[in-house]
Amino acid sequence: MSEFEPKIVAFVCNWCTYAGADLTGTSRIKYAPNVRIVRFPCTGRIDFMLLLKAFSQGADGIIVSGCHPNDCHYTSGNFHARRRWMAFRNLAEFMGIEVERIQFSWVSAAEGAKWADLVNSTVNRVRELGPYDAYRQMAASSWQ
Amino acid sequence: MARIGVFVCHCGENIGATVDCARVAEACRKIPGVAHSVDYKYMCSDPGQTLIREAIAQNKLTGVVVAACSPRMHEPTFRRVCSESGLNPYLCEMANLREHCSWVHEKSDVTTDKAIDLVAMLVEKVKRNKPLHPIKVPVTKTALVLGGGISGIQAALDIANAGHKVILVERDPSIGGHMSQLSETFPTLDCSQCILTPRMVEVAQHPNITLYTYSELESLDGFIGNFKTRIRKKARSLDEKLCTGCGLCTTKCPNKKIPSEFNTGLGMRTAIYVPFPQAVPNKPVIDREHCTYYTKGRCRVCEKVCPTQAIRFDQEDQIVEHEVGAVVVATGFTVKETDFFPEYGYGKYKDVINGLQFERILSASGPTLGEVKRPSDGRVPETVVFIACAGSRDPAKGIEYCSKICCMYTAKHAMLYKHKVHHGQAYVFYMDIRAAGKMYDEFTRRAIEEDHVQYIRGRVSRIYERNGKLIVQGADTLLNAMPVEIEADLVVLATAGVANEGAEALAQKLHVSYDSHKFFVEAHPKLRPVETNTAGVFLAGACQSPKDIPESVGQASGTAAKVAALFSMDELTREPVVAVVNRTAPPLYSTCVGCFLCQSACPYQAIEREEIKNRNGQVVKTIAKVNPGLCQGCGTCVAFCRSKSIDLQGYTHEQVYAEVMELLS
Amino acid sequence: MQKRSIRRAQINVLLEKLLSLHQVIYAPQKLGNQVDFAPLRDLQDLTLDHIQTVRSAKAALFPPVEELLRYQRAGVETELQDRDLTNLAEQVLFGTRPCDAAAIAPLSAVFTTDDQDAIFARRLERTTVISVSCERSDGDCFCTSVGVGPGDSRGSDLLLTRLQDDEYLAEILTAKGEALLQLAPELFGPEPAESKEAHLAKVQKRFDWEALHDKLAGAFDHPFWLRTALACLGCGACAYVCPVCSCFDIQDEGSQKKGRRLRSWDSCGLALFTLHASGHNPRSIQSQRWRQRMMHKFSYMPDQLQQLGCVGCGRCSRACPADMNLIEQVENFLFA
Amino acid sequence: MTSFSNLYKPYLLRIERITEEAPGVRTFRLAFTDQQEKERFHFKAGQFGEYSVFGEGECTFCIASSPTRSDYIECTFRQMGRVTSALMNLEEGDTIGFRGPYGNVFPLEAWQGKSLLFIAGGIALPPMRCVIWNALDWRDRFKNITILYGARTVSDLVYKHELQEWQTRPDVNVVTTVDPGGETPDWKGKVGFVPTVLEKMAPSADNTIAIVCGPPVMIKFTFPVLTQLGFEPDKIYTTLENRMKCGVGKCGRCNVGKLYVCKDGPVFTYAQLKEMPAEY
Amino acid sequence: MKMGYYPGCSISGSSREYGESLLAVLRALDVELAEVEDWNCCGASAAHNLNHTLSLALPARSLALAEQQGFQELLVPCAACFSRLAATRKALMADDAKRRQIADLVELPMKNIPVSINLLQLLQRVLPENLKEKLRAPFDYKVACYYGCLLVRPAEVVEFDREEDPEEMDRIMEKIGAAPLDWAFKTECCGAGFSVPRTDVVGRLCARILDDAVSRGAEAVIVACPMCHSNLDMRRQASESHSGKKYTIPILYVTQAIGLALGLDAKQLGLQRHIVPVRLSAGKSSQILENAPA
Amino acid sequence: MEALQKSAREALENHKAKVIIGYSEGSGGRMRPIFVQSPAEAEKLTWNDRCTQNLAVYIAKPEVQKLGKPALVAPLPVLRAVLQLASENQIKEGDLLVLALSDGRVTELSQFSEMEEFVAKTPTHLASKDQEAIERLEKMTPQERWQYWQSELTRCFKCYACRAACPMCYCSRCTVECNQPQWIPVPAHPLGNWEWHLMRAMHLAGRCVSCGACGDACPLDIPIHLLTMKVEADIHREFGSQAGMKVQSEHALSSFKVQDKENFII
Repeated sequence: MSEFEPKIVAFVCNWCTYAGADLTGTSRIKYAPNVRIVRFPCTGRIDFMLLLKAFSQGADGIIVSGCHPNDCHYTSGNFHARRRWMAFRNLAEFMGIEVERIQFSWVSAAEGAKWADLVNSTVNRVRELGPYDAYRQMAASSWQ
Repeated sequence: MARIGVFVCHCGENIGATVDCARVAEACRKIPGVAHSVDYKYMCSDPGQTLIREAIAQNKLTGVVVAACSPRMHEPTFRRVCSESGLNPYLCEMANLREHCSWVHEKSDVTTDKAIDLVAMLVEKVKRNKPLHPIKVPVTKTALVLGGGISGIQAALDIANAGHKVILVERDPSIGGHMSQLSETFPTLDCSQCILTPRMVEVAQHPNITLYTYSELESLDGFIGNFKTRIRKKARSLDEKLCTGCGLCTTKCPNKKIPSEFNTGLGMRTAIYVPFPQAVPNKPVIDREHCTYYTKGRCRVCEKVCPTQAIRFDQEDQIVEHEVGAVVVATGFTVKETDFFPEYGYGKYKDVINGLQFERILSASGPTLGEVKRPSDGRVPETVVFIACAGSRDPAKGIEYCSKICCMYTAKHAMLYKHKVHHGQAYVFYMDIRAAGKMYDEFTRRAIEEDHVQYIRGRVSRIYERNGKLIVQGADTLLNAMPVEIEADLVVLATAGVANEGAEALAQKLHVSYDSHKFFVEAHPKLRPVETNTAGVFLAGACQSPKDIPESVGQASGTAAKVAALFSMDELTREPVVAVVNRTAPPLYSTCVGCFLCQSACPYQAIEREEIKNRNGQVVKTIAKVNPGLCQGCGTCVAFCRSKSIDLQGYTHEQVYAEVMELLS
Repeated sequence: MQKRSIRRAQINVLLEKLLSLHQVIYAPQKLGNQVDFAPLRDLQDLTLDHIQTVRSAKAALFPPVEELLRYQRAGVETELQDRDLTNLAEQVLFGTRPCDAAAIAPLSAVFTTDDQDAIFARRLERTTVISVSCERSDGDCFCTSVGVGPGDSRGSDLLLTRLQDDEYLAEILTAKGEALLQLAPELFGPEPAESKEAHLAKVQKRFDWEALHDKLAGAFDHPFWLRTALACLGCGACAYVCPVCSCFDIQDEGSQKKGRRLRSWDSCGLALFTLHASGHNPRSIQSQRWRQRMMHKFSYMPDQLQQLGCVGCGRCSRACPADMNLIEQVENFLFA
Repeated sequence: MTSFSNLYKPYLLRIERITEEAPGVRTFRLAFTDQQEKERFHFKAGQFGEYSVFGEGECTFCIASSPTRSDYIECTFRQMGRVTSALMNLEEGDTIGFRGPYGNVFPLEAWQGKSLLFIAGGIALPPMRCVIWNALDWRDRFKNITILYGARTVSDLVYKHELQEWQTRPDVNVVTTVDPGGETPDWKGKVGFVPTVLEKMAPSADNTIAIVCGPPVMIKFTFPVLTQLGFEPDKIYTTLENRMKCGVGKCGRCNVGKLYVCKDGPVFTYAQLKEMPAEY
Repeated sequence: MKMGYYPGCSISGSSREYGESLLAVLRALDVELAEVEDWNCCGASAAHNLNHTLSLALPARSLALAEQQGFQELLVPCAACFSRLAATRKALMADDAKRRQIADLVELPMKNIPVSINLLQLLQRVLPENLKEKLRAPFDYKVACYYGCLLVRPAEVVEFDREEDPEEMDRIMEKIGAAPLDWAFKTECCGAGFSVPRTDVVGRLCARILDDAVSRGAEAVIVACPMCHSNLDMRRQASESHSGKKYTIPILYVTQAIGLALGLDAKQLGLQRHIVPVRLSAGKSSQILENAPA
Repeated sequence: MEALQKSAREALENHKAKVIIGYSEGSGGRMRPIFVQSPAEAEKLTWNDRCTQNLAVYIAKPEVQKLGKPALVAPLPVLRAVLQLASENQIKEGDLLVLALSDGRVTELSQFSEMEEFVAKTPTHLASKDQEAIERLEKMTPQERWQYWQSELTRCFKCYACRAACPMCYCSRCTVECNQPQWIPVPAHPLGNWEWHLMRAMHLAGRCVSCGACGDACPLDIPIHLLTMKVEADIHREFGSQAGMKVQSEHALSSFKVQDKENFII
């Protein structure tokens, strides 16, 4: 298990979290290299199907992050996203998806350190949870 | 297969020292569809740019990925390079190898692997990019300014002086705002009204300014350069053209006991009234809530005495419509009202007042004609306690922020009091003295050192009345939290500056965001402080957060400059990152089923209804249509649409799907 | 062909033996409130006390998802990997009803007429069918109306018919059946004296399929279709439970770099089935699609493949969420 | 390896040349990557194939090149759905999959000694181009050859170079037309819908075979004109394009009545069509 | 459905009169209570300073029992208990993980934790608006309503009345004919935490409270907290020795004042248990008494 | 029953509707939708507990639309489906008549406002067996739930009867039919089934009227209705809104409140 390095996909909005992650860089704060950022204009744009796709493709953990409430560049995209996540998370949990592998977060453009913490804590948690074999097996069994 | 060019930048040592750029370039060369892949020391330098230009031409590239720094830094640079080489700029994407990789990880194979992933992801995205073209919209060169306080006045005058039309809307019967209520202004102690009234008159007389007082915004639709606004002109019950402002009606009105808003309830006014003598316009309104004719059906004294027969009891509210290209929001603030400090007895004890009330008491035009008398019995207070931060910086009260102006005006209050009541004692309870500003610290120092105002660093826990005195209990934190008890005659609370009631509703009408305190939010706290996230709507003054006069005026002029810059163009170009509803061949025409659930999800009202007609002109279905002028490209509708009928240019389903699939393949 | 007898317990022994030889046995088992075919793991799960399974056994020959080939790409070169059919397991369909066995012929006709579908043919080759005659039927059964019977032996390699208690008549019908016998001859007893007829379910003949076939020939534009298909919801339930329906879709799965080409079940009842890329749909409304199903089974297939596309198992009627009962539809049509 | 051959396994063909025909319309010239397969491969005019972009799926088009030119096959397609969009992204040198040839043929041998009248609209010229080139390569076997081709606009006309080439040939009569409003200032062809132009042309039906290909509306209005001009229904040929998956009569979706377009078609005479239900 | 009742330790011990008067008054008002079976100490005053988990677990166990026993609301008359129970509910409902952790600890499921209400909240609900007309004898005294620190604080937990200047007890007193005074020490601390170790501190704090009440003419101080009561009543001597003054003003529980107004027997209300004698009886001004229906 | 037949007959006789879409006794103890076009046929209409199909599904069907203005026999879920469809601009006021069923009474409703009133005063709780099933699942460990749904959904053969039976699944192109990109694998393999059902439940979030017709339609008895019901119940609890109650209502997922729960977001 110690060699297991989780694959984490981060779906982030352009205006807050992406910029926050930029700040992490400019501040030279180090974090785990397991994460790959996919940039969206807004958390409102993040389709829940993409989360499913990420798991089916072998992601072990997912970060979804955008602007804090009231900070949305588009005024309310994050509020809509929040409701969508809420419904999605409950449903996923009801279907037995390991929702602790999905970390929703607000990281502002000023929270470079928070972004590093978020990545590290997610990586650590997912590392403890181990690879998401259950989901991967389902996907693989479809490939007989 | 597409022909994608990959350009890996070392950014000197910034990327190169951590990521093996040559390996990244080599790995990318093997990706199907990559026709060209190189690394270079400084891609953004002139030779670097030339490298890209030449590669586009030689390899007939259909897309470009520049793997360098954050796209927030150089995306415009490289898109321009592509554009200059004849490649549509939107066929260029940037992989963020610096901020998201080299700067945050140690040098290792893993880091280089990550860099390869980041580029590969964007290669897949860019393969699916489509050429996009900036959207052009015309500009109506008229500005709407909401609020006739000093900020609104300044913005209106600046814009009007730049040669553009301005529509200035003020909710109250007169422009002037809070500044007209003030006595003297810090740190110069010059008379507030003396410097304001000339500006007010200038507004009234300016040929480019149309002034609507006693009016409110009804609605705002449209988008930058092309707003449509409806303004409600509340009935003044008066024909403004006929009224000469002689004031006879106001002197004859029998209903004289109405608390004056201008005098913060410390003085009285009549039912037909001009809020203050220097009002612009200097024409009265009838306060229908209190007018005997409206409440009881008889009186009409004003009508009888009016020499020009200007009274119109049957006048109704009027809606006027205007097309404007920009909106300046300068609706100001208010101070926290009574019932907020039960422990201070504010609202219970007449002699516990707020700072604005004390301004009126100090003002020569105020209810006491500038003599300091306390409201309860008219006695000159011998001991006055000023409490700064009354509500501000107090998370328990829900107001975490610093109201910013209180330190200065409290110092001014104490100083002016001492100037008028030489033997009086003034105490100021404060948390910190925030006097950052030109001549500000010197000013407070003067209050302490020259006028001997007693500053006590500490909070007041309770005020209660005993034997006609107000017992102020507090602690002096500089004396080891020693309890302090002062018997005061008057207590002045520097209550928090808060957003206007109705600010939320107004923000919703304007489609601008507001913070948890209902102050309007600027587009960027540092770099775009006067813009909002709704293009074409700008902010000035205290509607954004409490501000003093110089700051408000400065921001108003800044806003005016933004508006003038906008109006300097006949047409606007906008990023084509907008949502589009798909169209398919008949008989479907579009996969949109017209449920319009996207409409309420859109923060910009950009989703309209479109009727699709067949060849015979019959409407066969109604589908959603995105107005590209309004759409800001957040994509909330896109993720929301069940049938995937809306897509966001620049972040299409195919693009983001391909990114995710590539990332994990 | 020879007739023998076998006891219920010995049937289990035979199945155990087949399992020990790594044969896959598809057999009816209880799943919740339903009885359905599934690979047999434990003989205790086996059930024969049912009228009809929810699904037919066709999945064993024509699986819902079937890989056709794999591809891989490097640069501009593509490499194709053909489906390896050598490792297809030997399998046994056990407990199929005579109607299910009879469905193998029309299914084969589709897949092997003219161009032979290799995967299907190979599966069929490796399949042994042990059917069990029907002792009971219900109102949805109509095998006799389409020329099949509750004790019909067509399509089976071995047909079991319960005579009394736990004694079964075993009809060995083909070489594969013979091989079964040879696998464990000791399990089989001598031919019983009694014939099976008295023990078969009585299935009333509800219509004459030839009359139906003839009437359909000129009925393409009959108003009947519009009227009777009102309730049809346009799902694929009837087709997916049907032992004969064999329409399929071909889809690629994976990226352009690597993946596989799959065949999966499809149904003429679904609107997309015939939709052109241009947006034009030759069968744009549900009644046309319902007509297609009827026509295909009772008109086109007999004409083109000399096989009736229906064996009267009644599954479609049982599965339909809108109770589009096939017998009633046929009867109404014949009457219309 | 199994003795059965996989019906669904495509040949691999390399894109040798890409020609931009019209907005969203391209022609690929394809060559076999395997020499043996190339030698075994034969087709006749009118047949079609299943072209694949691996990972995206298959798509059906007629073979647009003539069987008389056997070094390659060509296909012309318009970007419509998933596979055609993927095809659109391919470059010369890429490989694609191809299954075929499938379906019946235009009976060119049986037409020997007759005149041929080709009538095509829009993107339906490609299925006919195969026959035209075949006929032109066997020019001496036929009498008059007339081509009437129309498109919505000038830019929508496909095979612009070949149209020019045919126009310059003395042994072919080529008439091109565009829909009203679709013409450009320098357009030298006719303006009007195909059936209308046909009516005005009034070609002789005497010993002539008409081959009609086009969108359903065009076909619908062209058949009556031809009938009026004296063409017998069994002298009018067309080709149908229903949605297909397998191409070999198994997947069950391209049928028109009891006939499968993939096996019994795609070439049908007007006489046959009159007997078939309108399911195309 | 009966309302759940969590008496807490004080009411079972040092403040028996509070419990007695409460039950008597509620009985008279037809409010039925059902004591939560097997409740335990809420851990007030000590636990939350020592062990955060314990400070949640102690109240949580009683709350979980109440949930299990089918209660949706709990009356918690002791202000300290109330504060702990309400705060625990708030903490656990906002944090699913914490709730699961504590549920595991107390070995009881927790899903919809019952809401705790204090006595004022209950009275606000059950005292009829026209109570005055129904009184046997109005409690016609000038009273100082003393809320203490915990009854309405912290605001985000209690979500009831005004934190700094509460009013509900005053309104209740008006309903029974009393004249609540405007005074300055409604929510000043009585020093509950020092009740035992530092009576001198208690004396100093209580003396200020009594001083202000008496100087404004109060005839009684009304409380709704066992801690407040014991400090103001039991530690009277300490107060007097601090200020050097003599105070005779009695300290009454809200329920005792209401009970008197309703005409309940003084003994039933436990008035005899006070250290400072209560020499009050309702119905000083007899007009209302005479007009009231029997 | 008689009241229903009488109302239907009158609606046809008075030309208030051209066709009554109702339930009739079908084959094998099953209920069957019936399209009554003449008063005489009204006697075939019936109503009992087995009528679980949601007839609102037929409103959008072209063949049914051709018959003229329909009157829908509507137990509560059907009525709610009508209101939800109206709120999603799929039905216009006056397009249809509703014969609402409740406590054995039949109420004719033609205005949306009447329907809203009717719905408002009728309790909308889930059937106890569904409620219990959801609670049973909620009590399971995540692993058990995963296993449960894996074994249930793996059986799905993607006949789409659930979609066809759902009045809210009226999209002319379902996401499962989108192939650019191919969001959901077409074949009925475990992943394809899983994504399909999860996606469907999400797309019904805030829109599901909890009629259970999808589960009833499933030929394989997979309790997929529990998914949409669970999502809907959560939405009702968290956001206070319920589908199919009002025509002018904000859809739960395209509206928001600033104070919405976010304890799962850090």
